[in-house]
Amino acid sequence: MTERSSRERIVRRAAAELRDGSYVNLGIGLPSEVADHVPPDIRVIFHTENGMLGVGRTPPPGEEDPDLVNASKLPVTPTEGCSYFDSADSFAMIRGGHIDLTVLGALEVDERGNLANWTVPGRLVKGMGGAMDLVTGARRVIVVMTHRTRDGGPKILRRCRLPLTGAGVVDRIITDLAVIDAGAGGLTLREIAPGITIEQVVDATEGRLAIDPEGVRPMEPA
Amino acid sequence: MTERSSRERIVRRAAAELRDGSYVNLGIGLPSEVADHVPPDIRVIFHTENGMLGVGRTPPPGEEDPDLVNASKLPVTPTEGCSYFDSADSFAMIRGGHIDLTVLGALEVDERGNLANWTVPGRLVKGMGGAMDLVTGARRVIVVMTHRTRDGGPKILRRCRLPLTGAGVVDRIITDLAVIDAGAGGLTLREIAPGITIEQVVDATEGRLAIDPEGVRPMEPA
Amino acid sequence: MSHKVVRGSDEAIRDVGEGATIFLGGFGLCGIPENLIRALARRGTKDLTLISNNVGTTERGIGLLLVARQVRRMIASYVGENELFERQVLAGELELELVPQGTLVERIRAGGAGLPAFYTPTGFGTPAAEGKETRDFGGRGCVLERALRADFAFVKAHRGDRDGNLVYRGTARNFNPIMATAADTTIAEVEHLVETGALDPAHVHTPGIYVDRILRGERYDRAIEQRADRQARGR
Amino acid sequence: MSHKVVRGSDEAIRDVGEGATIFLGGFGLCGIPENLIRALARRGTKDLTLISNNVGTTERGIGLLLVARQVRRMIASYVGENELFERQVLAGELELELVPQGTLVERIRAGGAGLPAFYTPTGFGTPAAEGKETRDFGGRGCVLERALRADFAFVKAHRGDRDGNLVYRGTARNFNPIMATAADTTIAEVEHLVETGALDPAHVHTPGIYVDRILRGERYDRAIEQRADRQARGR
Repeated sequence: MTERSSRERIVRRAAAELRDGSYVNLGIGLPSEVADHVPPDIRVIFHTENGMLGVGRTPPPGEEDPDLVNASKLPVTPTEGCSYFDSADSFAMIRGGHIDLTVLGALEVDERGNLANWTVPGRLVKGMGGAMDLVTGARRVIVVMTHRTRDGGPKILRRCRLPLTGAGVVDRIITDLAVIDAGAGGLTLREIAPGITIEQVVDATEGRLAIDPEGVRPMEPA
Repeated sequence: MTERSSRERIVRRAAAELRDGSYVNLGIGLPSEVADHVPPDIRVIFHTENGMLGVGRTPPPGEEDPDLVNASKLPVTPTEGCSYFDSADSFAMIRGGHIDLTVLGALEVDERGNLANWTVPGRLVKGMGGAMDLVTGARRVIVVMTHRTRDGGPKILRRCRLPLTGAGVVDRIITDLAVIDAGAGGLTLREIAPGITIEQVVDATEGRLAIDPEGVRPMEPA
Repeated sequence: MSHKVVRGSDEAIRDVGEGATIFLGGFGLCGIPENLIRALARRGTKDLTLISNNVGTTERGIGLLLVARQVRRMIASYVGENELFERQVLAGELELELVPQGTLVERIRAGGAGLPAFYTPTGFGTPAAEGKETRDFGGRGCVLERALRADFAFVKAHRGDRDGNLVYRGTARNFNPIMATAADTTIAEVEHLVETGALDPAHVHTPGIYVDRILRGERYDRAIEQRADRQARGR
Repeated sequence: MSHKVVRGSDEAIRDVGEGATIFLGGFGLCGIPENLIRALARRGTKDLTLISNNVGTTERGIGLLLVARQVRRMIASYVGENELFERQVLAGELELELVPQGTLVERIRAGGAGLPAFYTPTGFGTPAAEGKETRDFGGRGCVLERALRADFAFVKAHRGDRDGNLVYRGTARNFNPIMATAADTTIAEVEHLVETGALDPAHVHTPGIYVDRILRGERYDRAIEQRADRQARGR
């Protein structure tokens, strides 16, 4: 499977988590691509932590407005019913549990639902930005990432080795190989990608995986 | 001296405390009358804690707007440059030290600058409203009141007997008899009303009064 | 998203149960959710805990619920304008918790903003601090205050769209936008219900994310609680 | 009141001294007080502590002050877009304190709102909580965070009047209104300076009480930091 099709599988599966009328914050990079796959029959209101609800698409070249950007500093457009607010109000919204879902990338996730995605000691710290607030405050936290590192090492661990972004915050992990839920009972394998076996997922995962007692389903859309 | 002229003396003396360009919150009752005596050469911006800066005069009968009231629930008018905000922002403004001056009434004040003005135990508690926030947050707190109770008893005490509104919060007391400052060194008599002697003020005051070392001046405007 | 719009105030409060805790926006009679309050009086739901800056008058606002003895407990900052309320408190029929106004609204903001507690200098050394933890910050005594949340918030705005975005008018804003953030279910009544997209996004006071149900209020009395000339009161 | 209006950015920052602590509004390059920053670079004031969400790029915004080595210490939430900054931190020429974005803005709000400290769940169990008091609220670990104030706040708004009332545009609002509340001296630069009375009082974002000096900014680059197509970056 190409890297491109891996990414697309992850993003499309994550888009299937979107609910009509929900308020959603998408992280930088891979998570931001989820916005391009909103099912046609639902309406999702996107939040950006620099102070906007109802974030629209990227404007065409030449029509960018420097006063209208998202948290990646990329230009965006308004939508009907959108609103602007200051950073204190924006993070009150996040921390207060008003964002239904956040989708973020990760360097590591572990059996306790711990997440590490902001720093690698020894290299320069770039800062956590709003990630710690988002994983603490959003009602549902979904991590999207490749199942393994570029070197083939595991990213879903028994215990995170990198400094944490949040402790016990992850609800679901969506990778190119599987969908895994994190919760009080540890990690549970829910879905596997086409052509992948349970054994392959277990081998690629350091953290201990329970198998969904109702059976592991195929990951859709494939 | 009639009660009316006593009140007017207090109010006019308090109005002399107003500074050009300052932001001022006036309490209910006697303090609210200070707004009618702003010196003609200065501009004062009045704050009302229910959420407005730049409070204007009382509208003529029939022109009241039910969406435009002050903290006494009395109808007011807008002024040029006024603004509306919510109660959290209004009290952030108060508690954060942004209000230059508040003028309030009192039941008792004492040598430590303690103020009691919100409840008399045994009778029903009406509530402190915004008074505790105002005396804690305003940069300068001036109390305006008659020097004695209706029964002739002292209101400026060694220690307040009523439950406090704020501890060590009063900067200045303006009464029908005198102007007295409260500070780290206790109470200092600064000014006396026409026809009143220092002895009369001392007799009407339970708290110990130091005499202004630079001399007690006449209270003006008389 | 149009599922936020409800037909009227009775439908809007359909699931408010006995013993519910409710935030009620407004300052005095200014900016109160009067239609939702009347609906609650019609519904007759008992044993309520109400959190509101004031208690209204005997004839209007929360007073209606006091007359009908639907209230068990009240959290407010100032209750000095309602004689019936006074009698009910004195008779022990009603519990009252008084909170400094700035602390009350900040506790509600904290409830909506996911902050469990904060320190404030307000009320230190007064009865408002009794029974509470205190601590010195930079030589200044402060009180630890806890976040406040409710089952429902009833708020009133001037204009609102079908997504729940709200704009308030004048000083009718007051507690409304803060209470809207801190309840499990926020119900907004508006004088003018407009289509989504009709409000200027830079001037929305309450983003729709905070509003679960919105309705056009059936009737607005536009009452003024106090007048400079007390003779004219109670029109 | 017209004494709030100053002629230009150099006059506006006339009393910013060596070692000053300054809030700088903006998110990335969006809504930054670019004229005041350029004036500060011209003035050459050294040993500054800057508090801003980001550090700008090498060519724009705070980057100008980094190039001129005017900064001793930086408090920010994200600094990943500036290579010069990286080198200065690694060389030990610059101290860096990283704070979660929501905690950063809430600490500034607390500084402006007279609240010395608050508890937040953000960062509990992470390096952001290291060395800080923690406490359990309802089964949830929380961190005690302190208010943050500065000597100066430099903010940028779209429109402002002579009394200092400000209105922001789009997402250029961000940290600006909060920082305006929490400094000893707040200086606002605006694209359009209007007469008092020209702004709708219901839609003022920053009331003039928070603004000590206001000026029309000399020049606005209207730069966009990132583009979807990176080839187009840096126009």
